[in-house]
Amino acid sequence: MTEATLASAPPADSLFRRNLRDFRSNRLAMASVIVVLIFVIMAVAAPLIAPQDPNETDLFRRLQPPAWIEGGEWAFVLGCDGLGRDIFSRIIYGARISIFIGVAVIVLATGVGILAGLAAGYFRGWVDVVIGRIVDILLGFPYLIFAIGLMAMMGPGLFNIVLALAYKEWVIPCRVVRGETLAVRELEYVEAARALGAGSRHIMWREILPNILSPVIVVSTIRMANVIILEASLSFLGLGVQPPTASWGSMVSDGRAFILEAWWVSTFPGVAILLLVLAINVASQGLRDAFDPRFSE
Amino acid sequence: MNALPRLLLATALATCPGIFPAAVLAEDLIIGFTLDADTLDPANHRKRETETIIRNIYDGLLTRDANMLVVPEIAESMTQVSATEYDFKIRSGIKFHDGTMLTAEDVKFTLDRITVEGAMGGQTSPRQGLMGPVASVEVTAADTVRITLKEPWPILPAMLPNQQIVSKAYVEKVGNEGLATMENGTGPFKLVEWRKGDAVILERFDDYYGGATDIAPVGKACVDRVIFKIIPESASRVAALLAGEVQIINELPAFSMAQVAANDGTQVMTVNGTRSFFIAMNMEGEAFDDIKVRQAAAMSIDKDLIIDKILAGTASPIDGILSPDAFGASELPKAGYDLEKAKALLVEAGFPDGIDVTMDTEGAFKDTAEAVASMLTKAGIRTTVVVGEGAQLSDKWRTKGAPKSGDMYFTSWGNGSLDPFDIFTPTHRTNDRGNSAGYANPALDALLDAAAVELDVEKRRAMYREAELMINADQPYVYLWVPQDIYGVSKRVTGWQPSADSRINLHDACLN
Amino acid sequence: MTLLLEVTNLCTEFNTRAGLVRAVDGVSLRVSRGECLGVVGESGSGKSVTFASVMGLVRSPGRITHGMIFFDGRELRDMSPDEMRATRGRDIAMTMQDALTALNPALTVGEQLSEVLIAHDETLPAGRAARRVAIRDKCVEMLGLVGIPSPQSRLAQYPHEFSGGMRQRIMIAIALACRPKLLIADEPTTALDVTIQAQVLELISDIRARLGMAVVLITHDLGVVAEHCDRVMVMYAGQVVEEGPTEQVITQPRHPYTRGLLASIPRPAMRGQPLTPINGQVPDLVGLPPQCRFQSRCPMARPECLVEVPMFDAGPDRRARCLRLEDMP
Amino acid sequence: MSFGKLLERIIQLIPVLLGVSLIVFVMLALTPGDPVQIMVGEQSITPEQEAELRRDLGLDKPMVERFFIFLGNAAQFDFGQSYYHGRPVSAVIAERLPATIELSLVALIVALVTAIPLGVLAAIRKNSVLDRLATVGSLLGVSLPGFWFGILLIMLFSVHLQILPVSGRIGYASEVPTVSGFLLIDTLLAGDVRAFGEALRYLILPAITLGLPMTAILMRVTRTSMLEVMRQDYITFAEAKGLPRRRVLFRHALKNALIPTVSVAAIEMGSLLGGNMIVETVFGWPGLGRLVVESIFLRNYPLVQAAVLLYAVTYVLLNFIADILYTVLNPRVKL
Repeated sequence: MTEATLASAPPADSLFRRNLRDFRSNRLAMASVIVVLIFVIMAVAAPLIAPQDPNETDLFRRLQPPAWIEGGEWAFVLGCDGLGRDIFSRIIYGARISIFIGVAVIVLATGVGILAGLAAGYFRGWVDVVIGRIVDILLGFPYLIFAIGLMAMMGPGLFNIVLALAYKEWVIPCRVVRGETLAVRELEYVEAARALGAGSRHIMWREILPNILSPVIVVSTIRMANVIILEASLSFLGLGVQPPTASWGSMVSDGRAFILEAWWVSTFPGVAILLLVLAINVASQGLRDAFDPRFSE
Repeated sequence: MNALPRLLLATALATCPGIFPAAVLAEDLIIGFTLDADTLDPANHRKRETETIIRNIYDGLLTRDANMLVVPEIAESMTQVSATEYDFKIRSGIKFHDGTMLTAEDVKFTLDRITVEGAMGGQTSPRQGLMGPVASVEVTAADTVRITLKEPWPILPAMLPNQQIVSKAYVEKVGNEGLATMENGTGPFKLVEWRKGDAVILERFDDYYGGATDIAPVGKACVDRVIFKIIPESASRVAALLAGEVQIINELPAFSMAQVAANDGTQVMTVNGTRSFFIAMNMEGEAFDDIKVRQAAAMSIDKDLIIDKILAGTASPIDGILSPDAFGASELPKAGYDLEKAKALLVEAGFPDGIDVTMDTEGAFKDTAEAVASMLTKAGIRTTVVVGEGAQLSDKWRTKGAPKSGDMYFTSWGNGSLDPFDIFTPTHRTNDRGNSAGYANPALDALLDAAAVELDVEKRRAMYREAELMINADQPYVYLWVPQDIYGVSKRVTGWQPSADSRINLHDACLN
Repeated sequence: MTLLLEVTNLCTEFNTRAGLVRAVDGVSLRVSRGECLGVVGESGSGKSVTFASVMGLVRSPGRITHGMIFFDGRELRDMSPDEMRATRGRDIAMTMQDALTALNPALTVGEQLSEVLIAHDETLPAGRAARRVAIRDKCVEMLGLVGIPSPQSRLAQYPHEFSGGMRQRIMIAIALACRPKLLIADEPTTALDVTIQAQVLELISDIRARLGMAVVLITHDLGVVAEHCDRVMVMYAGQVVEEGPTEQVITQPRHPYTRGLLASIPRPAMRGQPLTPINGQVPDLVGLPPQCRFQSRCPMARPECLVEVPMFDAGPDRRARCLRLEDMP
Repeated sequence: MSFGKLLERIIQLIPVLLGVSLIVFVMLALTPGDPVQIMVGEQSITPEQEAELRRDLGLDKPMVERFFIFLGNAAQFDFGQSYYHGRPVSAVIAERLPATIELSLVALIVALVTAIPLGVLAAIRKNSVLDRLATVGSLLGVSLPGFWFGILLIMLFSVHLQILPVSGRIGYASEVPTVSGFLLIDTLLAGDVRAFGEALRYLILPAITLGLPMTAILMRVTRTSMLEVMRQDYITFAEAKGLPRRRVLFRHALKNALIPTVSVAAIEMGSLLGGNMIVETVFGWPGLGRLVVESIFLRNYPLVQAAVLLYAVTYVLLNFIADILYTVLNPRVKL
């Protein structure tokens, strides 16, 4: 930051910075952020980190136990699956799928949700009625069932999962944005901007949006955890990405056959899901406490 | 697990009234079974699991013994009158479960219902194809039924055990829909309750005529009740067997065999199956139209390794379409695992950098298909497994001559009759319904057509040998193996043997 | 008149994130039977916390650190929680500022009224049916007493179905249901329209006279005090700064803060004079040095005011916390 | 709540139900492939039959008209024939429904009876060990993938300890005549305590797995709203009235704190319904969820379509009931 911008910045302790400081001082939340970051790094740098090729089968290592159990070896820390593939490497590659889908769905849904929510809250009238109806209807579907229905009809595949989840997911940011917009649009500074002759687009993007972003971001992070579980659930049911691509949900599912002989096959991918989702949940709770204290406890 | 928490938990659960273990009635034989029946209508299904359940309720004209030998069941005897005419003398004194007597009319009604177009309320039985060229069924005497064929079809007797006899009066009373959930068979067990998706509960039919006289013992069933308990998850099925909740499980995974064998009260029983596994290579495609590429594929797959490691030795490798147990099967030249030669062949075929292909398969075979794919990949045939669903893949690959897309298809073809006609013709005759490779060889077609109607057994055997040699040379498919059916069985069960046609016939099973 | 409530040197502290706040700092007071004491002060002066302490309703993170609270001859602080419960509502009752928030929105008025009787009234008959009838009669009687028309039909209604004044009356009826010896009315009129304010105060005075109970009227409105209270106590920043008979305190305040308060409200007696607000703000109670708390805003403040100031006697039955007591006009 | 208002609310349901049906209709209509082939799947039908089916489905008619035909049929629970089962789709669904409803209800009850008391306890003992445990537990609960948790439970209780059955719903209870289809009720009607216990044994693990996320969320909501309510003036006033602690907590505080709990419970019913698919698959529970999953792989689309519609309509109606319950709990809100 240059000195000039420093000088023109609002009082050093802006709300955002104070919130950020609150968040940073929350140790548990920070630890969770680190866990999430580790997963992200794992996903991005998978080829560098993974000790083995995730799809390399070796039938001589079929159901090889984790390293610390007799018969295991450290090159295959968490053991091998039914085709002798390294579970640890597959978990690392699986993080790509989970995180990609989580991010893609949330970005897509939040984008659509913001547009629809802003339009509904700002213009009100028939726009609001139409969007509201669509939202009501989509809310009429239990989430997983809606996604399962869509996946059944569209067929499996990475892109289809993103679509199947985003079709319903946007409703959530949309409702948040609409509510916040309704509250904000009557506030003084918006009135002032309108009085000064600012156009609708300017008011929506420049005046309203920046002021409602916090709750949207908070909601989005919480939702991301949910989306990751949903993706894993779809993959578990065999409606997710196609093999041999490693996906945590399908790894758990594949391991089900071996629970009597090789507990590690489905246990470890499940632990990965739990860790990532838990970390996102804790971090987002910290975010909410810091940035949107209305909803915190 | 340490003993103390286990004890505490057990005590905690035991103290709640009625919560602790179900003492199963002594004479209940419970089968841990993969899939529920879709329907109980013997004419309206094409699923092995459904058939297994139905066969314990209904009997057929003919049946097979544990060694796959066809023997009379409801028929007392069978006479071949001419190349296209068969007479069946119906056993007397057979009662349906409702107490009415079975007549020749019932047999005719049953067979008509299967073979006549639209005979099931406008719908045609999905089992029609299993009856081949049946032209008509007539009652020629009070106790005799004649089946007339459009053309000679020597395997009619082998196919008849697939069809179960229903009561004409009953079907007319309850309708086709009624027959889907209710039964009135002549089999050793009658239906008590069908808890859909959960269990089929059967009890002994005390007026049973005794079943096929050629299969001892003749008489009513041994156990009081039989329960098919549906447990789709293989691990759950094994766990239920080990816990003593069930006495027989089907589709015991190969990797669980050791555990079941090691367990005190249980044993593993296997029987040679009749289903041949193979990989179809799309001969209309760019790469696999070249025999060198097809040979390269065949040589890059180490069948023995997969059989050893994944199937725990419970399969027989094949080099032609026929199971070693099938009629006409013979020793054939082996492609043999040879990675270097496979690579060389690929280079010779003009693919020095290898090829990228996909391999379609169903979820159930994902494991082995992926193992195969990784072997192909090592040879330069870089293979991605695409899991699809049965009917969809069937549409895609079994196009009956229409153009098809796709590179490879990991699939199988059942051959319950163990007669080559039932597997060789559909998978290899030009444009036939199971010819997923798109193989077209007029010489083979002629040979198969002739073999189908050849009545001289030895000539016929030689013809199939010749056909096997032809396809072994042309390699439209990579022929893989015929797996065994593996069952986990409680040592309390006696008198039961697994049957090669994958059906669980419980007439003779007893429980100690 | 005999003494009903005597509080001596009460201190109540709140352990907040910002630090330790002594919200009530050495408050002493007395209320005789049948008497009406007015307690005045700005918000945050500790007047509500003082009486919450008396009622035993100070919640975590607050706690009473020392002091004695004698009520009707018993030390309330020595009572067990159950004894305290039995005393609350029966002997000491309280009304709150806003009946809208003080009445439970999810329960009917009848239930909220009858539950006090069930909890405390030992004169109720034993039989179930008779008991129910007795409770109902009493509820009707109480609603009638506070001037709710056709009380029978309104027992089954919810608080939101009443007007603001009516709700206030209902709250008073609940507080008075067991004929307490002391009623603590915390800002009973703040939330109300002016016309209704008068009615409600009238009602309290009226009932007080009829039942012979003592009333503590917490308010920031000196006018209300002047009209209804026998004695008045002024609080500032957790301390009592002045107390005495109402008439005397109003006509002749002995503390600059009381004077400031009086000057900031319109009164008939001061007609024609300009209203003068008190400048400045109530000091932050965290880490307050031991000195006169009003000095930062006091027009009469001098350097010597920067010491801890005790209460001084300022005439018969009057006391004030000011070093310049004598300089007051 | 007057009858008129209730009627008004019911009328408001109509556009939502219509929209839900439209989406379900479009889902199948847009599935690539010939609808008749899709419906029939692997089974064979005669050309006449196929023509009749085309006529029934109105495939020759414009989309809009087809939608209304679909609606009309759906209103009569006519979803066509499930060719795999040789019976109408509605009959096949009806057979599986009691098992699913029983499991869902038990899971709901498990969730409510653990979440609410725990939430209340955590709130009134804020920052206690119990509160912290509850907070951690609820975080874990919402983060645990149900399919994995179910497998862990099976590994522990069924495989390792062998104290609970592995899969299914049947056991000794098979002796009991079917009246309601709910084994817990039927066994009691038959006076068979032992069969009841048996049915319960099969229910425990699936119900816990299914109810866990809901328990976690409801506990958190109850705790938060209880804390919020405990700060309210009416609680202070209730204390000032000298009411017994229990009455203050359960009558005054809990009744208000339950208002958000009910709303959230209604929304979470969605995860309960969706969770059925997972839990029934893991535990081999013979309900609708497993049937739907199996049908997807058989491409038995008419059944999938009908089931999705059924789940959605159930969910809408459950939310409607929750709305009504909400007004009962919260007299301030008028329908």
